[in-house]
Amino acid sequence: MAQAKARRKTEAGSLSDDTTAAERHGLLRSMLLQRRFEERCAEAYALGKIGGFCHLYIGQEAVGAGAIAAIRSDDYIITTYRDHGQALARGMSPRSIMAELFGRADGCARGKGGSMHLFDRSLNFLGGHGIVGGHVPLAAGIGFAIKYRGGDQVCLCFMGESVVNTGAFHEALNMASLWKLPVVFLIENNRYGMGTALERASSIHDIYLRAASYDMPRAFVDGQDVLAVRTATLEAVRRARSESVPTLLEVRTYRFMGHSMSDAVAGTYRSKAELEEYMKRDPIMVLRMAMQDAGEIDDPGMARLDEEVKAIVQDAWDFADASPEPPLESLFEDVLVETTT
Amino acid sequence: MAQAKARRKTEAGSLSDDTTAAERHGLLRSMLLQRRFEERCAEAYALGKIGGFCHLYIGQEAVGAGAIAAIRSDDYIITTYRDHGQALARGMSPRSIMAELFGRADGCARGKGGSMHLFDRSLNFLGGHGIVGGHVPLAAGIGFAIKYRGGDQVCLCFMGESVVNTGAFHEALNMASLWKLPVVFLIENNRYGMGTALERASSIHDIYLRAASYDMPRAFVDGQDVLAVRTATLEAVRRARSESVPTLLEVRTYRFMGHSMSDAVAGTYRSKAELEEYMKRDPIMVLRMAMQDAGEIDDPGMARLDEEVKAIVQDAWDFADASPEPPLESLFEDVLVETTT
Amino acid sequence: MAVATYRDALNQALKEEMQRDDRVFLMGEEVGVYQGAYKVSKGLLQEFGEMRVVDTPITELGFAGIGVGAAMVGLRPVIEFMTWNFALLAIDQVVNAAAKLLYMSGGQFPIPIVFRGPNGAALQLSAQHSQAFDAWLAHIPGLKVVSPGTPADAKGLLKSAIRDDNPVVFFEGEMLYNTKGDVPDGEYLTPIGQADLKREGDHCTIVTYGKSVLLAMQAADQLAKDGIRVDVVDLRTVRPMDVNAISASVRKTNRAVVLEEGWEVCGVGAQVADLIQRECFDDLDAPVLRVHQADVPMPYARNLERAAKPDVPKTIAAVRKVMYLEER
Amino acid sequence: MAVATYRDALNQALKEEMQRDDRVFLMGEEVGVYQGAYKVSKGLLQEFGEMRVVDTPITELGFAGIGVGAAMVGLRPVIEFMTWNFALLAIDQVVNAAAKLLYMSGGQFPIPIVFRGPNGAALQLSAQHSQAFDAWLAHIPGLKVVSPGTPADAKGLLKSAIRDDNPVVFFEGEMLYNTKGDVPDGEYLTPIGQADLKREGDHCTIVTYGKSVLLAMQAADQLAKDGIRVDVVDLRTVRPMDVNAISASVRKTNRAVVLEEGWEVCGVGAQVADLIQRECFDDLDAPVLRVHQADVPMPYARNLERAAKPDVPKTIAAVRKVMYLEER
Ligand SMILES: Cc1ncc(C[n+]2csc(CCOP(=O)(O)OP(=O)(O)O)c2C)c(N)n1
Ligand SMILES: Cc1ncc(C[n+]2csc(CCOP(=O)(O)OP(=O)(O)O)c2C)c(N)n1
Ligand SMILES: [Mg+2]
Ligand SMILES: [Mg+2]
Repeated sequence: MAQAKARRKTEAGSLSDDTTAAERHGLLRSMLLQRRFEERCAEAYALGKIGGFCHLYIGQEAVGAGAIAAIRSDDYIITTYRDHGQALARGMSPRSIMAELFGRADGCARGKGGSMHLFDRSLNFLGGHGIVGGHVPLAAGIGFAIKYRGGDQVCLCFMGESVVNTGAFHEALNMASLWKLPVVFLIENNRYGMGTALERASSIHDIYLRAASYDMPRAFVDGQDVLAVRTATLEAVRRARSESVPTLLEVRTYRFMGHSMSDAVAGTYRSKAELEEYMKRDPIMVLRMAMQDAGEIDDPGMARLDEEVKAIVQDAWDFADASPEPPLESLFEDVLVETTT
Repeated sequence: MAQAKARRKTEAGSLSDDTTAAERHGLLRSMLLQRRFEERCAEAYALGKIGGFCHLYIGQEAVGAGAIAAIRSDDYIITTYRDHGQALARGMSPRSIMAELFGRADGCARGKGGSMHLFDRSLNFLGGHGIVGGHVPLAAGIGFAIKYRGGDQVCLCFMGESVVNTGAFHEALNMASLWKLPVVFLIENNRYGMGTALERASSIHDIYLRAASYDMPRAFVDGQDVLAVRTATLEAVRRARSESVPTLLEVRTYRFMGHSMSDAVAGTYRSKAELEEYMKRDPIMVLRMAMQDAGEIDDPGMARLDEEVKAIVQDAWDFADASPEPPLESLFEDVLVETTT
Repeated sequence: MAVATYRDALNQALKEEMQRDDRVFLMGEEVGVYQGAYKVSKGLLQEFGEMRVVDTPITELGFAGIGVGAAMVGLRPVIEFMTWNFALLAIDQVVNAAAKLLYMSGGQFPIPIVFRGPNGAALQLSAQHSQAFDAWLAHIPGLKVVSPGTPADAKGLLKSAIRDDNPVVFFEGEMLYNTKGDVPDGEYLTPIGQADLKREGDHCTIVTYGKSVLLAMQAADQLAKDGIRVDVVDLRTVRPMDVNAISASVRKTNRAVVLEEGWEVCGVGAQVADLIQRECFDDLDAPVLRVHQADVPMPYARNLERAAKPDVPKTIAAVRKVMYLEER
Repeated sequence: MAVATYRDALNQALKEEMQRDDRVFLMGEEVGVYQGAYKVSKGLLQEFGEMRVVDTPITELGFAGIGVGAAMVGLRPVIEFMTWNFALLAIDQVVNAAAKLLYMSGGQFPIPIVFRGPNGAALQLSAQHSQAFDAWLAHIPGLKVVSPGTPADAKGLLKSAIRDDNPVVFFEGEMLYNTKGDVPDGEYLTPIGQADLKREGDHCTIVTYGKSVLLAMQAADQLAKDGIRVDVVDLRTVRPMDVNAISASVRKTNRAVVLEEGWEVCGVGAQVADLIQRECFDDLDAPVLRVHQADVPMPYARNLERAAKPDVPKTIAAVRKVMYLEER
C-alpha cells in the first residue's frame, strides 16, 4: 500500500465509540493480519500451492473484524465461502488455515475442506459454506438450539448481498422472527454477486428493508469503518442476547479484488474508476488515520505492527509448506462417524 | 342452504361497482355452479368415485368468480391443487372436469391428472399444481413470455396464503418486479394452511405487505364480496396490462370445508364457533342479498337458477359416470412428445 | 410385545427417544397442533410441548436447514417431511449440508439428524405426490438410508436412527401406516445396515425393502402353493447395503428378483442387480430380474395407477421367469 | 469443419439456434454481462440483447420455474445452471414441474426446455462443488438426459436438445470446456438417444459417456499397446439409453467395464451393468465391472481428490480384471 498517498485521500474514521485504545489497536492488527494473510494467499494461488476456488476478503476486513469484536467467545459464527478474514478475526490459527488452503494434513479440516470450508469447532466457527444462501437456515437452526437449551449465546451469520434474493434467506428469516431466535443476520453488501450488480438482481436497493416483511429489526452501517461496524453489531447482539430478537444488519462495503482468484480484479461488470474510487476508503487506512489523528499510532508503530503481522503470515506459510499431504487412507475417513448416543 | 335463515344473518354486499345486472347474474350463477358442483364432488368422494386428494373450494367461490371476471379470454390462469372453482369460473366444461375427477378417459387430462391437476389449453387454464409455492415461478415465467412476445395479456396466479412463506414465492416476486412482468399474484387468504393458522406460520399478518420487499404494488380486499374481488382484480390487471407492473393482491376469505376430503370440517386447529361465524358471510348469500335488495333476483328466480345449475352438474356426473376408464396403453403415452421443432 | 400399527410403532419410537434424550425434538409441517398429517406424532405436542414438537411454515428448505444447524451444535433433530415429494425443495440441505459437513470439516461436525416421512405412492395421488426417492438418497455418501417394511422394524430402526450420530434418511409409507404387526414394548433397537431374511426358501431370492416387503411376502405365499420356495431378503437399510445377506441368499438359490417401489433407471434394483452379478457371477442360473414402477410419472386414474405399480402378479411372473417356468 | 473447443461448440449451438428460432432464449446467472461463468455464452448478449440473454439473481428455484412457465406458453428456454450442484435448489422445478406437466395435463403441455451447465468435478473444488447428478436425472421419466464428451457431440446434441419438444437435461463439464476437436460448421445435429462407438475392439467393451469418454479413449490407447483391443461405447444420451448399442458390443466382446464420473450406489453404471446382465447373460465371460468416484464426498486436497476420481489406471485395471489378466 502506498500509505502516505492513501492517507491523504482517505477520510479518517471517527473514534467516538466506546472502544479503548487497546481495542482499537487490536482491530487494526486484526485487519492488517487479514490483509497480509490474503496477499500471500494470492501469491500462493499463483504458485499453484492453493487450488480450487479462492475468494479473497480484501477491502472487507472491517466487517469481519468489527462484527466479531462485538460477540463473546461462546457465541457462534457461520459464514460463506469468503471466510478467511472472519476465521482470522475469530482467532483461528493462521497456520491451520494456511495448511488447509494448501490442502495439507495439518489444515483445520485435515485438507478436506479448502478455502471455502474453514471450520474450527473449538472456536464455535461453523464454516465456510459454498451454496449461496444455504447457510442462512443453518444459522436459524443454531439460534433455535441456543433458545432450546435456554442459553444466552447468539449466532452471527455473515452473508453476501446476493443472498437476499434466495428463497433460503426468506424462509429462514420468517422463522427466525416468528420464533424469536437469537441470530444476527449480517449482510456484507459489497455491491456485486460475482459480476451482477445489486441493482440488477434486487428489486429494492436498500436491502435491509427486506426485514420489514418479517417484522424484524433492521439497520445499515458503513462497512469501511470498523468501529461503526462494531457498534452496529453490538446493538444487534444485545437485542439477540437479552431479548432473543433477530436483526438484519446491512453492512455496506466493497471488494477490492475479483470475485475469486480466477476472476479479473475489475472485470466487464464494473469500471476501474469505480474500483479506484472505493479503494480510497480502505478500511485499514480509515482506522489507522483516525488513530493517528488521536495520537494512538505513528508511522514507526504501524511499520512494527506490519512486520509483526507479516512474520505471523510467513510462519503460517512455512508451516503449511512443511505439512504433509493428507494420508491416502483419510480419503475414506469422516464420511460417517462410528458413534451412537 | 337454509336460505331464509342465512339471509337474515348475512350482511348484503353493495352493488356500487361498475357491473351490469347481467354480469352480476353471471357471477351469481358462476358461484352457484361451483358450489353445487363441489357438493356433488363430496358425494362422489364418499362413494369412492373420486379418489386421492380432493380439496374443495366451498366458501371461496367469490375469489375465483370475481377475479376471473376481471380478465380476458386470452389471459392466462394458473393455480394450486384447490382448482375446481377457478376451472369452472373460467368456463371449463363441468363434464370434462367431473370425468377427470372420476379418473376417466374423457377427463380434461385424460384421467391422468385428477382433482389437483386440471388443465385446459384452449382456455389458457394452466393447472392445477400440487407443490405449495411451485407454480408461482411458473406464473412469473408466463409473464416473462408475454413480455418477451410483446403482447398485452396478463397472467393471473392464484395461491393460498401459506405460499407467502415459501422461498419460491420470494424468488419469483423479486424477478417479477425487477423485470416488470404482467402478473397478478392473488393470495387466497383463507386463514389456514392445512391445520396451521396464518399467525402461527407468518411473522407478519397483513401478508400483502410482503410485496414491499419488492417495491411491488399491493392491496387487500374482502374475498366474500365477489364484486369487490372483481374490482380489486381489475385494478391489478389494468396495471399489469397497461404498465406491465405486477401486483400482490391479498383476498381475505375462508374455507367452509376441511383442508381436503380426508380432513375433518372443523378439526383440532379451529373451533366450530369460528367456522360458523365465518359461514355467515357465505359469498353466494352476500351477492344474492344485494341483488335481491336491488330487485334483481327473487326467491323463485334463485330457485330456477339453482335448478339450472344442478341440472348441469347432474349432466356432468352422468357423463363422467358413463365415460370409460382410460385405455391401458395410455399409461405410456404423454411421457414424452415425439415432435421436434 | 403387543400388536400395533406401523404408525403407532413410529409414535412409540419417537416418544421413547424423546423421553430418553432431551436433545431430541421433532420439527415439520403439522406435526404439533394437527397431530401429524398422518398422525404419526399424535400426542407428542401434549407430552413434550411447543419447543420439542415444532410446527413449521411450509418451508421445507428452511426447516431442513434449521435442523442441520441445530444438529451442528449438539441437538438431535427429527425432521418430518409431510411426504418425500416435498423434500425435493429441501434436498440441497440434505445433500449439500447434512451429508457433507462431517467430511468437509475434517471430522469436526457430526450431524445427528433424522429426515423422515412417507415415500412413494399411496392411492391416486397422481404424478407430483407419488414418488419414491430411495435411489436418489442411496446415491449420496455421508447419509444412511433406512426403509422399514414392518411395524417392528419401523420402531427398531427409528430408535436406532435417532441414536445414530450420522444423518439418517428414513422412508415410511402412507400405505404402511395402518398395517399391523407385533411390536416389542420399550427398548427395542434394530441395527442399521442389517438385512433380515423375512422368509426362507431355496428356489429363488426376492430382494426387497420398505413397502414392497408386503408384496414379496404375499407373492411368496402364492408361489409356495405351486411348490416354489423363495427367500425374501428384506434389506431394511438401503445404504449401507447388506451385501453379505444378499450374496448368501443368492449363492443358495442361484436366482434373484429385485422388487422395489420406484422407477427402473438407476434404481435401487439396478444397484442390487449389479452387486449380485459381481458377487455371485458363477452362482447365477439366470439373469437377475427386476420389478418396479412403470417408467412413467404416476397417473391418477385407478386402473392406470394399478398398472403402473409393482404388484404381486408381476413379482410372481418375474420369479417364474428366472426359474425358466412357463408364465401362466 | 474446423477445430474448436467444447466451449465454442456449445456457443455455436446456442448462437445458431437463437438465430434460427426467436422463441429460444438463454437465462441464468452471469450469462449476460459477465459473458458466462465459464464463458459459454460469450457474445450472445451483444448479439441478441437483454430479453434473450437474461441475467438472473441467485434464485435457481425461481428462474428454473420461470423457464418452465415460459415453455408452457410456447417459448423455448435454455436455462443455465452455473453448475449442477446449485441445481439441487431447483430440482423441484425440474422433477415436479418440467418432467410431469405433459403427463399430468394428459398431453396438453409439452415443455420444450433445456437445463444445462457443468456437472461433476473440476479441480479441488471440494465437496459442495464437485458432484455429478447424471444418475439422479436419468432416474426420472419425462426427461431426456444428454451428456456429450466431445466438441462435435456438444454442438450436435445441444442443437438437438434445443429443438426437442421435451425437457432435456444437458450435462457439460468444466474440465471439458477447453478440450478441442473437429466441429462441423453450421447445421449439425446429433440425434438424442443414439450411442456412438468411439473406438472399435473385440476384447472388451467400455461403456461410458460425458467427460469420462476422454479417460476411456486414453485407457484404450494404453491397452492397445499391450494388444488389448476395446470397444468404447459412448452413450452420449443417458436417458433414453441406447440398449442396442451396448448389447451389440457386449455380444461381440463378452466383457464389459462401465466407467462413469459419479458415485457408485444407484449410479448410471449400475443401470448399465443391470442391462448387460439381463440382455447378454449368456454372452458374458466375466462379471461387468465398474469404475466410478470413490464413495465419499469430494475432498479438497489434490492427492485425495486424485485418489477419489476415476482415472485411466483404474479403468485399465478393470479391463484387465474382466479379461482375467494379472493386475500389474
Ligand atoms: C446456489 C448457488 N448459486 C450459485 C453459486 C455460484 N456463486 C458463488 S459466489 C456467487 C456470488 C455471491 O455473491 P454475494 O452473495 O454477493 O457474495 P460475495 O461473493 O460478493 O461475497 C455465486 C453466484 C453458488 N455458490 N451457489
Ligand atoms: C412444498 C409442499 N409442502 C407441503 C405440501 C402439503 N400441503 C398441501 S396443501 C398444504 C397447505 C397449503 O395451504 P395454503 O397455501 O394456505 O392453501 P389452502 O390449502 O388453504 O388453499 C400443505 C401443507 C405440499 N403440497 N407442498
Ligand atoms: Mg456481494
Ligand atoms: Mg390457506
